[in-house]
Amino acid sequence: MVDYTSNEMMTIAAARALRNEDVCFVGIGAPSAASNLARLTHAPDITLIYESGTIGTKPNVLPLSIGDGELCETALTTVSVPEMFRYWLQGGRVTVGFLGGAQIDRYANLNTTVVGPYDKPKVRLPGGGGAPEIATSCGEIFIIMAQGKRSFVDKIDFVTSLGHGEGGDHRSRLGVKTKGPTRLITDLCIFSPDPQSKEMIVVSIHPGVTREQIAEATGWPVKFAASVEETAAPTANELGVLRDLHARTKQAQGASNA
Amino acid sequence: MVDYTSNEMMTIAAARALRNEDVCFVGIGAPSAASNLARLTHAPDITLIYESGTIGTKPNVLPLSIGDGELCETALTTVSVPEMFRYWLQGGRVTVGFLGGAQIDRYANLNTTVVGPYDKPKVRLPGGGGAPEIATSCGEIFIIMAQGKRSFVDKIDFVTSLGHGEGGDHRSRLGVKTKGPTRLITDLCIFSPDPQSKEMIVVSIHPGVTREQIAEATGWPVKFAASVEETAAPTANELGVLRDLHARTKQAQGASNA
Amino acid sequence: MSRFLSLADAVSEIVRDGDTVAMEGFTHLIPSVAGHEIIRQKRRDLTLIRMTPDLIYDQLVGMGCAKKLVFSWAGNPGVGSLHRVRDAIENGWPGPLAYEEHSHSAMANAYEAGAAGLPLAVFRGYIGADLPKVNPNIKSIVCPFTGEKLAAIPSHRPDVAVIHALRADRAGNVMLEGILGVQKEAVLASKRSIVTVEEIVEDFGPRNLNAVILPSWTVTAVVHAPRGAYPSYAQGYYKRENSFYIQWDKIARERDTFLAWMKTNVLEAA
Amino acid sequence: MSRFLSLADAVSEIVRDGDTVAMEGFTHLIPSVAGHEIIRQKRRDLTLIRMTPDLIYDQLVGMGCAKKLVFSWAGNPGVGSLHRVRDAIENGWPGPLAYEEHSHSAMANAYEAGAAGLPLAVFRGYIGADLPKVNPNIKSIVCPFTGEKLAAIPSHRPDVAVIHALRADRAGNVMLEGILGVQKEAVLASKRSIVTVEEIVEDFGPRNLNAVILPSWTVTAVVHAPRGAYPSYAQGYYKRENSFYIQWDKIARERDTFLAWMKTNVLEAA
Repeated sequence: MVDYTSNEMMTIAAARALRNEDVCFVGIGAPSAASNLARLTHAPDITLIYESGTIGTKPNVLPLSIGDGELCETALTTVSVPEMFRYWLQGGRVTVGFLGGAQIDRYANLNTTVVGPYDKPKVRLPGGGGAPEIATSCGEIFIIMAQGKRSFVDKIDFVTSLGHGEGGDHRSRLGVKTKGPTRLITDLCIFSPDPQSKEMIVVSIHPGVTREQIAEATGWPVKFAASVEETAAPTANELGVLRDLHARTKQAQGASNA
Repeated sequence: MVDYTSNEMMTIAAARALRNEDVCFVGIGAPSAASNLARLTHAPDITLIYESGTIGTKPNVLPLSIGDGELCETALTTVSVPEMFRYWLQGGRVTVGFLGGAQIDRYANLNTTVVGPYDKPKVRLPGGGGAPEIATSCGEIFIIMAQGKRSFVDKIDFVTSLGHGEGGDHRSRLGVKTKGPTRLITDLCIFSPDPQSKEMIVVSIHPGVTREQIAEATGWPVKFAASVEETAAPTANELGVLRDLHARTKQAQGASNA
Repeated sequence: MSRFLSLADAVSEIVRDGDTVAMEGFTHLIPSVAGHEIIRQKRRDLTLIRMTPDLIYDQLVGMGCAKKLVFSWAGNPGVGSLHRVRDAIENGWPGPLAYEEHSHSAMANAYEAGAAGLPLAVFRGYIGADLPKVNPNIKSIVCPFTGEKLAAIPSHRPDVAVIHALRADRAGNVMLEGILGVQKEAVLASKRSIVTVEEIVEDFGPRNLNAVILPSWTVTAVVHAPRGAYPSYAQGYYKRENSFYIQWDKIARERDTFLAWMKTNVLEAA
Repeated sequence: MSRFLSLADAVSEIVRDGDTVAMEGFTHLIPSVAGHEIIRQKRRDLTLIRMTPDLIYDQLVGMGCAKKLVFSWAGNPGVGSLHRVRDAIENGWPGPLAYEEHSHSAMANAYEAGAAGLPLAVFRGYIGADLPKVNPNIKSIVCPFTGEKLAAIPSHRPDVAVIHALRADRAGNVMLEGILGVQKEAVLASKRSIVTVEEIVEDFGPRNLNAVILPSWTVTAVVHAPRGAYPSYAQGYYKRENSFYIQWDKIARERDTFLAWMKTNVLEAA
């Protein structure tokens, strides 16, 4: 077996969840790595959309920003940002949206706005960006977040974007027709919503991780599904492609002054 | 003096009303001839916009339709029709809009929808097209119509587009901030709204036309301004440019099969 | 992903009796041959949406395919009336034709709102006009910030959009250029779509980074139909046959000349 | 008609203390040198609108030009925080900074609505989110056809838009290509505008018929400013200096390193 980091496992687990026919609204960082990994392995026809307006983009290196020239040059076409949010996101054309955040609760509601009170912030975070509408417009949401007690909290300070709200049928009571977070992929495991309560419960544990480690890293009493799988370890091919992608990216960013 | 038709006089009078700095929303027929005549004579920098989305178009021949290829090929750029109506017309960027119709009343309200009752039409006309919003979004409106009792009527069957409504401050009572019809140019004369009542009154009479002829051709008791001018006869240059334009157009349309 | 189909298969599979169909193209790129195929396949009870019904809907209405017309300007551009549409409205021939009438601005906004997944279009329109008195689908909303009353109409959400475009690539992506009309919006607002194209190319090659392209996965079927817009035009391929628009006035004026022309040029010309 | 002005003259004439200013550019074509000139000319009490405040607003805020920020994502993309914006919000340095926060979708719609001359933007947004609880400018309307409640916010109608574009022609028309962001909308929504450009060309030459062009008469001033977007980029001219974004994190983290950098690189570098 090949050696890998927990971060690589997280990215690879997220990539695997994507299907060849998906239309994916990608964010910077782990989502970008995961969706391009999917494109370069099992899902060559996947459509990647970045909120800067690029549609069907096939970057050779990972972008640092959501609007790097690489995304535009390799795209099928690029539309204005109002069109992106109106026709493409709100229009219901995106099957999977990626989100992450500084804080998450058991119903996968996310906070990227503020730690502490909104008017007197302890830490002012960047804010929602596209998240509030990504959360409700995409067919389903995949969340990628490294796990830890400071981020996996009992109660988030601010609901930047809706997950399953207070659980149960809360989304549909709010008139939302999309599924919301169906997967929460961490460096330790994979969560999915309980069909009834919609609480995120552990359905798959990454190789070598224990239930205690997961409980330890979760700020609420974490639940496990009746039958929990072991996540398949990264294959040599997955790791190779991911590492090549990161190496190309590093080289290109070092060379961006040229 | 050169010989000319009353139709040529009408087109030329309309062209003269346009300024070099105008942004003009052009319709097919007389408005198109008038605004291109202006562009080819005293207003070389005038911006012509057609509702098909062409901005800053400089056709060499007059289009038969609102979306002839000639309009697009000679334009600065061409936008989608939703953008045309949202950003350019509703956005308040057009200084002059042209309208015409099957029926007009003394307040320059226009009917291009129906003769007879709406539900049981005697004659079903093409309908409003862009007119309802052109009438209220453009800085001012120029109307070009050949005069006659069947079209200049006491009461129109249907208000397709607002002129001065019931007169007086009716437009501003409706919340409309634009001027509405400031000129009605016919084959006999030019009308402008009375500053108070907003009834269209004759301010200029084309050479050789009598007040009786005008009264005869108007379905309401027509009023004349305190001082009525005589419209300057077409110059040889105006006529030459207009006739060349029509000749080129005729030739091109005969040859459009090629 | 779009599929490449024959015109007959595309219409047969995608357009159904009773559907709401938007066949768009603003003077440019009117999907004429697709209209002919719908006539040949004898679709009935269609609700036909189109800003400018033009010859294509004059033919569909005259051949009895439509039960309702939603439009904003029903004329033969630069020529005069659409005689078959008028005959249906004024005399109920070949059958009664319901109609819902809007302004261009309203129609364009309704497509835009449909593409944007919204239930309504909001715009500043119809002020002082009579259309809201006769069209119950024209309502209003009040701006909660300024108190201004704005026009509101339902967005267009057709069952099927039919458009003609310049090119498709081998992956089934579709490119438009020139006068764009509301075609992109019509496809994005619809559940299903047929796009006829002048040409199928290996790939689009070097192009403006903001070229107007409908990705393959937004289109149901792509049909290779050269001269598919005639007598309308395809930018860079052929010009508008203005003389045919003038001829059509004579052909369509009477029922029998119309029917004879359709028999020879459409029904028997597959 | 736009006029060709020097950057100093354009800012001096067009940007006034107390103005609401939208400097846009979505990663691509950020009007960096125009921002520097506003700092040099010591504009005060600006209300700064921008989807992604980025380095440009970190600098304007840190130099005390702003009284209020309207935004949707205030970070250094791919790097981390905007330290000067945070210092202003969290500690009131160099002065208190009011802020109004939206989502990207809301901001994009607000520019679109501003360009369209509407008082409000209507969209499906903020469902289940907390922002409407803290931003009184987020309201709603009810669709009169479906009963659906939709989000409504005031449209953006800035006093001034400042953008960077690729090219202007001699007539003062302006062309953009690549990632377009909300720049066209920002200019069309504003009362006045400054467009800095990489290059002034005799004319645009052969081009896509739907090229993104702002006609001369929609722009107040055009300024020739090569590399005017740096460290952002201009498609076809130079690349984004990603390494500078990473360096900025260190420069802006402390007040004194920030002030020293601004002194050397902006104030004394006209």
